[in-house]
Amino acid sequence: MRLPLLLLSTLLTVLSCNPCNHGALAQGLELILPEGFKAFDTPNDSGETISLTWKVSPSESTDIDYIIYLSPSTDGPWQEAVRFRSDTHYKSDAPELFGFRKKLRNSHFLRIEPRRYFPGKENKKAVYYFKLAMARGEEVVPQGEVVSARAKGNWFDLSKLNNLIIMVSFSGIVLFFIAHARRFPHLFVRRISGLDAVDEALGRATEMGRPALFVHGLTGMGSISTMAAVNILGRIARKVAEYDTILKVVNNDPIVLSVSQEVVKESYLEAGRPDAYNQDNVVLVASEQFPYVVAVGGIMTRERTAANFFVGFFYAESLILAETGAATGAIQVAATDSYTQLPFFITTCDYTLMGEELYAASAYLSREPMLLGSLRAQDLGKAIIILVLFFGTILASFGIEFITQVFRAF
Amino acid sequence: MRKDRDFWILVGTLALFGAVNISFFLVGRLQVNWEDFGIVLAAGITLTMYSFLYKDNPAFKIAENMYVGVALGYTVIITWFNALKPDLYDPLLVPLFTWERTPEYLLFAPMVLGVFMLMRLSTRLAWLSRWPFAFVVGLGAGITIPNYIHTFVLKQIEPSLRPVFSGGETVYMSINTLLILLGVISVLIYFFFSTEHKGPIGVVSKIGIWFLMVSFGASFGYTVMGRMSLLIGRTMFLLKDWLGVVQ
Amino acid sequence: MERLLRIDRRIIFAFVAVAVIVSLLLEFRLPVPATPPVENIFSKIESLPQGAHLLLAFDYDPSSKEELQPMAIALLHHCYQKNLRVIGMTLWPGGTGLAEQAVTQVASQYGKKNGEDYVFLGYKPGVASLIINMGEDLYTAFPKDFYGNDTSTLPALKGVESLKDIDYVIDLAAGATIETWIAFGKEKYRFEMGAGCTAVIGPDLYPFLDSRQINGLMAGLKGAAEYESLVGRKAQATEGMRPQSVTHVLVIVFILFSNAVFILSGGLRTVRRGK
Amino acid sequence: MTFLKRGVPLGIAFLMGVLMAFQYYVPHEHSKAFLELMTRWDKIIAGFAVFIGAYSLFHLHYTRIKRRAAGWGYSFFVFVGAFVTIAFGLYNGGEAFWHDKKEGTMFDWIYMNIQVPAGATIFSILAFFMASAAYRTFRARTVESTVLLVAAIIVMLGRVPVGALISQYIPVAADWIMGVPNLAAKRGILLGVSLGAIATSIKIIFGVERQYLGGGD
Repeated sequence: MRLPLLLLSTLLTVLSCNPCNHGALAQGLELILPEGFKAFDTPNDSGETISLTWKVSPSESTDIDYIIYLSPSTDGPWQEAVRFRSDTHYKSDAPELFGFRKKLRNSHFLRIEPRRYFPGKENKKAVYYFKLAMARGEEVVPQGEVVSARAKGNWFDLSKLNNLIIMVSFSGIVLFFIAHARRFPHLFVRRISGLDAVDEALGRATEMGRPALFVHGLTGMGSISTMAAVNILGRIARKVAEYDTILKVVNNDPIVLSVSQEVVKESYLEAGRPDAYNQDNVVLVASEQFPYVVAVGGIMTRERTAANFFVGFFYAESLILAETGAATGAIQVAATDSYTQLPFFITTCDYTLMGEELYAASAYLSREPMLLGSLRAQDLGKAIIILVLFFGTILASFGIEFITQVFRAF
Repeated sequence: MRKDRDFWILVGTLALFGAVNISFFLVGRLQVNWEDFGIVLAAGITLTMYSFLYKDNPAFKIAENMYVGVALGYTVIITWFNALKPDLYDPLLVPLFTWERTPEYLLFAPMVLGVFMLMRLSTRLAWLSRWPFAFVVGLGAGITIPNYIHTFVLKQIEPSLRPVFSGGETVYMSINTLLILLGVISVLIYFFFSTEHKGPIGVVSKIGIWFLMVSFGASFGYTVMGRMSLLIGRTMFLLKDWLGVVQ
Repeated sequence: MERLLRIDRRIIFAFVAVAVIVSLLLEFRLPVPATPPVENIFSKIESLPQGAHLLLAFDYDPSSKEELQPMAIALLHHCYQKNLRVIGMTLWPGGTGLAEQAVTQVASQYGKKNGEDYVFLGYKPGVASLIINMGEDLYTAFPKDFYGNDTSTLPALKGVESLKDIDYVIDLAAGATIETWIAFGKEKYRFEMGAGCTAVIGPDLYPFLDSRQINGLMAGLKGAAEYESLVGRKAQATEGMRPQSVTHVLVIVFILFSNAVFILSGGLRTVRRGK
Repeated sequence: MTFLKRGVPLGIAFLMGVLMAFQYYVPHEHSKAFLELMTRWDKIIAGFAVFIGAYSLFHLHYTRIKRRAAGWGYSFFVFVGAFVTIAFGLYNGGEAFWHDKKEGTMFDWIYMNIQVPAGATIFSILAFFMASAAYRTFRARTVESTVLLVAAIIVMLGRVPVGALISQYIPVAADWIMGVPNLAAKRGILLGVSLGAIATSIKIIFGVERQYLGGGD
């Protein structure tokens, strides 16, 4: 290994004495050597790599390779770092550094992590020296120039600029709409047809003189789904108090229990029927999944509830709950953001609020600025995504890749 | 009368289960050791769980509650041996008292925050637990924003921002690319709450529902598949490891 | 006619039980051809050189054991056959014992040594934070392996400083961990990633397959069976395809039959009127 | 006091959120070292959360027993299961818990022979309910649920060997459903859900969303 290196370095010294070696025909091999060999710290990184670039040479072909030599000092010892086919590794492979211009195919680009080649000696400030050579099989023709660079850490990753702009502007949008909703609490939210189904179901329960049942999901008070469920529960309880039917509420968590009791009580109060409120109708029936299923199923069959509402985040128990309810002939409305359970609610319930409709319904009912504002901000985000997708695809199909490039993530 | 019948069913099942196992031990299909005793216990628990299918019963409830307890106990112990011990006790607390090597003082901060978190269990100092929660939640929120924008927004719209037809694809592929684009846009419009779903928006959101329904159908099919696989696995355990009727 | 729809559900339960047991007892062969998403994982592992590092995350617990354990075992057989260095870990505390069992039992069949040919790191909490920590420095994330050995001394981890040096990561998931691994691991530290998951979440992962954020996907016992057939080692998952086929047909027959009865007996009209 | 109870946590959340969000754009090694340290701390703190979980479960069952809620007797078995497991875990096969975990102890035996079969079985019960719901409840009531059921049937057939035996087009159709309409809808859902998660994170950082503080002042 030492001998070829020695030979090579002598050869290099000989060649570098020759002022007209650039683009000259080298001995033995008829190769036009590339020009513009440069080394520089790779931008956008933590200081691990150095980038090398050089112009394409006319004599590149599939059987010609490039070799990069690396050394910690100007005069060697040189070490072969990389060897690769001469028609690979272009600047265009790294759009995060050079952009998307067409002429980038005219230059080669290689990113190299010099410290890897000197394990143990990890001097972060070290300057490294590079040399370039062309090779066909065993024959190696050095290009001659020695370039150097030091890898250093960068303070901003320009390739993530689009991400940063999106983050800052979306944050602005969210905060703006929340502030906006504080001033204008009647921000428009489209009619959620599932809420009409709720009224219909309650109406039927009243007609039949049988109770309605509200089933919470299994998550605690910390989850958005449960908070939305509580908002919807408030609305149902008020209607129930107006219609003068009985509402049973079941759940599995002590905090959700006390919040639900509070909400139902308040709704009865608002409807002017505080006397009709009975705390025993809001109960924690079981703490574990299957006992919960059994207890809720028991209530459905025993009390023959006429309307069942499943609201919140459900797991595998959803199927058994909704099936038992359907078997008793109740009208069922589900609202959940657990997408894996939605298919079962859709096929067993009369109406299902899917995913984000749950949040929208909750915002619509509670009129809380935080919910309304963020709903509106997310809508704006969706609208932007829709426009980008639509126009981006059309333009890309006609060969204009501007939008594609702007939204490209690295 | 009914109570009586259930009681005899229980006794009968237990007797049968006992008899099968005793005969297995007698004929030597099962050895008297912890491993084979474990198989009997596991089979017993599996069957107890399935007894729920006949009817909700005390044995099932006991088994489920016990399972919840064991799972919790296992999590606590594993968290100690795998997380708290190697991450905190060994590098910080042990060296602090033995001085065999220098303690990693930087670990004081998470330890203090961790102890603060446990203050949630006290009534007077519960507010201290808000500090570590704020740390965890704030950190989570901070790493979520840019990484989600990158991974779930930019990287997800990238495949759709391709030319629909640039010559390389077949017509079939181009149609699919267009359908995917239509699906994504229409589903996004379905979950758009700032305008009434009327006119062209209404039509597109209707298309969105159809896409959603087909995708829920796919989830439905896969869920049936998954649940059946679980049942098959357990049945295999009973037939193979316990009864030994399948090889 | 409508009485047919109101039969005791226990009769249906019995149908299912009989279908599963009988199809397990009867031996008949069914072909399990591999689909491209599963094949991609197989060929990626095939392409890795000896001694390459493969990280296998067992992010599930006993409730998904019957789907994911066969998958893990089939994968491990392939890895050990190819002499890859397997690094096992889990984000779910309940999965630790199952993961350890899978890693060590399959290893012993190939005479692989713990610490030299494979490592089991065990469980750590933190999920996203843990993944980022591993991406920055594997040894501060896991100072010790599951057995209490100092990870920095383990020969099996030689050449690995962080997730960047892992040649292939496979996450076997029963929850949302694949998304987490993609967002905080794969996209941040640029490694190749494949995934296996329970059937329930399988359809949710197709967007990531399309965006090449995972290069392959095995969903449910079917995915495991396909992998078994690729490795050429038919085991539990392949056996399970017989009852799987039979129960699917049974469920479909149930749906078609009951809907036919429902429509014939005028159920549709009642529903429409009820609306 | 309000400052300590409210101001400090809101400040911590804001500071952590902003630092971690902007850290993403700074590739410098100091920034990376900061990221590593913070995630390492977070991982350790997360380890303490298991005790909170344990406490709330115990508290729940303790309250059930105390109040003699329906079926309170079964709550004892949660304690039995947990204490036996924890006791064997701490005993660690005679080596005590401050040593490394021993393998093949009674603790592992309990896991393998109680937790694994119980956990694996409990969701397999759903297989039966799935079949019974297929028979008794899954109805093509509306056009939408008809589409859902038809897609489900094609996928169910296409994913098992039997499908290919019936018709070679069934697996192809199933693949198409998975790879085109399913993919599109799931991507739409994913985009929406991600925007929601990002918006929630922003609200947490700016102290608009304070659910994590728990109740009280």
